[in-house]
Amino acid sequence: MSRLAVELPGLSLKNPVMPASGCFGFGREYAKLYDLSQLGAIMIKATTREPRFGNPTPRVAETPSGMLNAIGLQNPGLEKVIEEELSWLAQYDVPIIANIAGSTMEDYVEVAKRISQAPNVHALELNISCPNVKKGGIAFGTVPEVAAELTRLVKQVSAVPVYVKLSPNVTNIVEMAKAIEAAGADGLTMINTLLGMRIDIKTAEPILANRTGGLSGPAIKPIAIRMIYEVSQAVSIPIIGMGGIATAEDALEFFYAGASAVAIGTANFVDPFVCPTIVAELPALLDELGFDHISQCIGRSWNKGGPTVYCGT
Amino acid sequence: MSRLAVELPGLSLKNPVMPASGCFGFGREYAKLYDLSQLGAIMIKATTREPRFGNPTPRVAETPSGMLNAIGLQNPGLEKVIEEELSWLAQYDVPIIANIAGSTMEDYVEVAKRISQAPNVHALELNISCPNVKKGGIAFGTVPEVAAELTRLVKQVSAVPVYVKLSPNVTNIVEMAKAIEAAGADGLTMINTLLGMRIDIKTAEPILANRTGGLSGPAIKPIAIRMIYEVSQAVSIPIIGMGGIATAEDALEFFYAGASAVAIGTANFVDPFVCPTIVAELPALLDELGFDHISQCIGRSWNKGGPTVYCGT
Amino acid sequence: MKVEKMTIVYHEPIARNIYQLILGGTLVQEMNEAGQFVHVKVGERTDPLLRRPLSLCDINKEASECTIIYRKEGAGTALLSEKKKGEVIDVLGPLGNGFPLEAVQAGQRALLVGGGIGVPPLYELAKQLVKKGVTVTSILGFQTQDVIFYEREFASLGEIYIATADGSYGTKGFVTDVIGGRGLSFDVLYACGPKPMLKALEQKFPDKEVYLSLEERMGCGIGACFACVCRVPNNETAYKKVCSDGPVFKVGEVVL
Amino acid sequence: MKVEKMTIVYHEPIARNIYQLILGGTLVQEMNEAGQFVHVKVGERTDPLLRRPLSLCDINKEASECTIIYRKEGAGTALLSEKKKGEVIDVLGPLGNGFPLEAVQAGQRALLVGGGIGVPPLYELAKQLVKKGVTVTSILGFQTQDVIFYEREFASLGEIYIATADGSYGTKGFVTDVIGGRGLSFDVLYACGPKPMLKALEQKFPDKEVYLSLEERMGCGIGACFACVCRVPNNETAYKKVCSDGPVFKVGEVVL
Ligand SMILES: Cc1cc2nc3c(=O)[nH]c(=O)nc-3n(C[C@H](O)[C@H](O)[C@H](O)COP(=O)(O)OP(=O)(O)OC[C@H]3O[C@@H](n4cnc5c(N)ncnc54)[C@H](O)[C@@H]3O)c2cc1C
Ligand SMILES: Cc1cc2nc3c(=O)[nH]c(=O)nc-3n(C[C@H](O)[C@H](O)[C@H](O)COP(=O)(O)OP(=O)(O)OC[C@H]3O[C@@H](n4cnc5c(N)ncnc54)[C@H](O)[C@@H]3O)c2cc1C
Ligand SMILES: Cc1cc2nc3c(=O)[nH]c(=O)nc-3n(C[C@H](O)[C@H](O)[C@H](O)COP(=O)(O)O)c2cc1C
Ligand SMILES: Cc1cc2nc3c(=O)[nH]c(=O)nc-3n(C[C@H](O)[C@H](O)[C@H](O)COP(=O)(O)O)c2cc1C
Ligand code: FES
Ligand code: FES
Repeated sequence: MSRLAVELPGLSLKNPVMPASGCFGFGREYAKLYDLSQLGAIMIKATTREPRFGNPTPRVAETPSGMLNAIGLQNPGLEKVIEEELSWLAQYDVPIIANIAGSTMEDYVEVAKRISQAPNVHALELNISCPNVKKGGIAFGTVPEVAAELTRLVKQVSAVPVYVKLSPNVTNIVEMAKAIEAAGADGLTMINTLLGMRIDIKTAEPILANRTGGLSGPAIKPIAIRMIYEVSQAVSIPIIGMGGIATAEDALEFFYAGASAVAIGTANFVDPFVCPTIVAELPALLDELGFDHISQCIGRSWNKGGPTVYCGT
Repeated sequence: MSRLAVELPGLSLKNPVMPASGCFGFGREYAKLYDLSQLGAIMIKATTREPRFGNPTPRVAETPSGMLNAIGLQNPGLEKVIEEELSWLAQYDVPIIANIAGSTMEDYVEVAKRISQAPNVHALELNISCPNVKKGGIAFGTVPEVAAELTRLVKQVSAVPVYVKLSPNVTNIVEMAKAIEAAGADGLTMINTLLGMRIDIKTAEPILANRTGGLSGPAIKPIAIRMIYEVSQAVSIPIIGMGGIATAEDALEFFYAGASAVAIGTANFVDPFVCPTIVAELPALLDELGFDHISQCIGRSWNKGGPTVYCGT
Repeated sequence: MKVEKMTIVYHEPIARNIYQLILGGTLVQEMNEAGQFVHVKVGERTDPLLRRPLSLCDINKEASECTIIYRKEGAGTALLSEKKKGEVIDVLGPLGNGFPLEAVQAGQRALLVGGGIGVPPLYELAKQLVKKGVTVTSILGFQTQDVIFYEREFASLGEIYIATADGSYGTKGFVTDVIGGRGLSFDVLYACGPKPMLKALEQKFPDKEVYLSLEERMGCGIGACFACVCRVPNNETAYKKVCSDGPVFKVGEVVL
Repeated sequence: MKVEKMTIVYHEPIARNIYQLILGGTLVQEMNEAGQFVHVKVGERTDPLLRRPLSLCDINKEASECTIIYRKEGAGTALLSEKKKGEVIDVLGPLGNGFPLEAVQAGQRALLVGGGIGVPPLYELAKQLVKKGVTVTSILGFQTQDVIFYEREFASLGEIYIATADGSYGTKGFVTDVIGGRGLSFDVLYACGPKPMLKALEQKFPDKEVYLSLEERMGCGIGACFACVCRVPNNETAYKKVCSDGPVFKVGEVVL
């Protein structure tokens, strides 16, 4: 078995590297640049029950080593995603993780039920933490009981394992993670963006039309690492880590912290080939550091004994 | 009156620019580079009842556009700070804001009582949010009732106005700010550092001996801006803003967000002259943008009507 | 669409804060349409993080060189302006859909209307139109005299009018004042510039064939992130992406 | 201590991943002690953010030039290594307290022990000692043959021994093996290098006059941030700062 293969609930990944939701659309654009089958998986753009236009523009602003976005969950809606996007993606040998969002619990349940039946959807990712949606969004991601309840409801209807995406905008991320684990989640993905803002010097107006937006990119990497380090020691479900990864070394830092796979968001905008590049560079990095298999790195910063969470063998 | 002068509780500032606590020691080093009387104020290093050695080294690690620190409140203790540092600082025409910390409420009360009587201490800054101290520290900064209680106790004994320094590591910063305002705080300072971590690729060990540390520098600026924007609209006490400021433009962004003065931390390490440079550059920036007085910028991103919080006239 | 490290062949200021940058590389062979753009990485590390979208101003396939003209504006273009001849720059492109040449026939008359830093893509367009046998009239608007560029280049391809907002050169006022004042007629109008200018043209010529190139803040530049969308008339959820459906749209196709 | 934009006069690799950088500027006139360092800004913007501490290897007041020798290690030194002759670098310095010359008299014998990238400051020290009339013996340890530098330069100032960890050049082993093997005697020992080397020297010469230059991760570099402290023996709260009290300490002054 390949030294990069990892086995997570619902996901037999040939490698642990995947694009993060919202930063890769439904793959069509990147498919013009490389074969998507090279990816461990694809986290598709957040899908909601109905089509959404999202927020007014400007929707992005640059920050030191990061960016703010307030896309506002723009997507073509559940039906079109299943019929046009997922069926198109089926031509690639790559499992899809469907990121789903909504304004009410019923929205999530409805989307989960339907989308989890698509043949190439191998897992769901509950986006309970989008900072750019006014209604409801915040409570789902910041109140443990609410997040747990949502997890339970979605688990009941989902045909595939359910991962819950944690918001970093909380006082106690471990408490959130434990509540979600107890509610039956199969895995966690973390972190989503941090709520931030930029103001235009000339106009004194926020640069984003939505005023605030989600901070992503290398700037947030140390926060993601810390949170994964804490959560991975407190739960026994696996974590897909993200937040500022741009190189194979960055990815390794996430494995050390306790992630069992990694996702790459913002870096796709800087280097559209970043995902396959990291896949290609990881083996040499493992060689250099004397590891046979990526699973030996998982949680190594707190457990030298080797893989304790999930491994690929 | 100077176009940069601002009037805050206890602080008649000739300009609204000051070094942030912990990034300027007690001023001795920077005094070799420039006249400290140029500064609006000085926030001195956190002072505790007893001398503290702090954490083992390494205590700092670099991150993209930021740094982590885990100094651990090293300081010579209340007595020495009063006798040696504050009395030395008295030669400069600059008000001191004494940053105080402790492990128990009694610690804070004791330090507040004593240090607030030093003639050049014009205000206290309660450091309730240091992420690098194991005992107690976290609850002070994350539980509104605890923060409020501490504020009340310190207010009772302090001879000067009390500012409370908010931690960004919370779900709801507005709730914290309101609880602290209700408890009688005269002002807020924000933000302290975000809890983060870095792991060494070669050793798989955290780079900081303390494992986690506080993230500061330009990377956190959009988070600080967002929090000040939210809090300044929810409270009526003034805010001294900080978090990643490195230029006059950065400072202005903080005023627009709702700060009435700004503090500069990490940037002192990059450019030791950054504080006087920003003081010198602000008037030209005001000219360029057509403002007569810095107070016209305060809160301008949410209130075009002009100064609503505090102004210098 | 590829990523290539292109080499700086020439890089000099040509007006106040306006730089001409000539890049060499095989990527030029993929560049065809006037109005397409490249997405340029200006920083070596993560600050500034994002690429900068810049239009192709001149495509020279024989020399395998392309020209970009940009204004030093914020942090990214300031860094870019310090790069020296011989250095390499990471370029993603060519991106987007340019101005449709097929909208106008040989012998017909095209009006090219550019505002400020919207002027550059019109130069490649003018060249291609002239080559096709189209009569080109260019109307270029600038703030002041000292930021005018490429007057001679456009003049060599057809009639040219210049307007400056402060009247320091040419007609005082906006490009629309020139069109109105001169009563210029045309078969097709192509424009690139600030949104108020595009809106004015949209209103002025409701029945004409008009193509507008839009600007929007971008993330990916290739259609994946939904940063740069604009609305489609009379539809609540439909959208077009400036980066991959545009940046050039037929007037009325999207809401300005 | 000042901040100055110094000009790169020379910048070339002199061994595998080892670069020699010569900077020109008036700041050189303030540089006096071997063992002092400068704090160098390597990035143009905020990534990398912090300055890098680098020792003075050679101070040439007449030419107003100083030499730094550094190893390309992480992101910051990698960026530094790409800077070209003629470019300017933002330098804060000189910082810290260097090796005390007054610890040794003319006619006495000084042993200079350097490990890897700890070697550079010993060169300026050797020059100053020789000028004072002190007999200098240098023992330089490196990992492998291909990272050795400045052998000739040290040789011109006195006896020199080289050790390599892999035995590819000179004595196989560590600098302490050389001192032991050769039974070298001295009045004062000055050392700079990795902590295990310094600890070995501390243990080996409990009764000798030994000065050690330490390394620690730094924030400010000037004594303000408490990043770089080390403990003082037999005291729970006392400390010294490597940047401003050191980097050179008398053995026993601080806990290694
Ligand atoms: C399709 C397209 C083609 C363009 N062609 C040209 C050209 O040929 N010449 C030229 O000078 N300019 C052109 N621009 C505008 C140019 O992209 C911006 O001026 C530039 O990105 C500003 O970057 P900065 O580093 O100077 O400013 P900063 O303020 O540092 O930029 C911060 C962020 O905002 C974005 N941004 C700021 N202003 C704009 C803007 N007007 N449009 C889009 N993004 C912006 C930047 O790309 C960056 O992500 C074009 C824009 C688009 C969308
Ligand atoms: C007083 C002093 C003098 C020095 N003199 C020299 C010299 O003459 N030649 C030379 O090659 N090196 C010297 N060093 C070590 C040099 O500072 C580091 O190798 C360098 O900072 C590493 O930066 P980087 O960008 O390559 O690595 P990165 O890993 O990108 O650095 C990240 C951060 O860690 C810090 N850091 C990493 N390694 C070290 C280290 N060993 N010591 C201190 N900080 C470190 C960096 O300064 C930076 O803040 C000296 C260190 C000190 C403290
Ligand atoms: C433009 C953009 C759009 C995003 N859209 C989504 C989304 O639809 N659903 C979601 O769960 N996360 C979304 N995210 C968050 C990312 O998936 C990721 O969690 C975050 O950006 C941190 O990773 P990064 O620093 O690698 O980008 C988005 C991020 C960006 C930058
Ligand atoms: C090295 C270091 C030490 C600090 N020590 C203190 C401290 O003692 N008390 C305190 O309230 N804040 C302390 N801080 C936090 C700063 O005062 C400031 O709130 C934070 O760094 C954000 O501002 P900046 O990004 O400008 O550095 C420290 C920060 C740094 C980097
Ligand atoms: S910039 Fe990403 S979709 Fe247009
Ligand atoms: S590096 Fe700041 S005190 Fe030494």
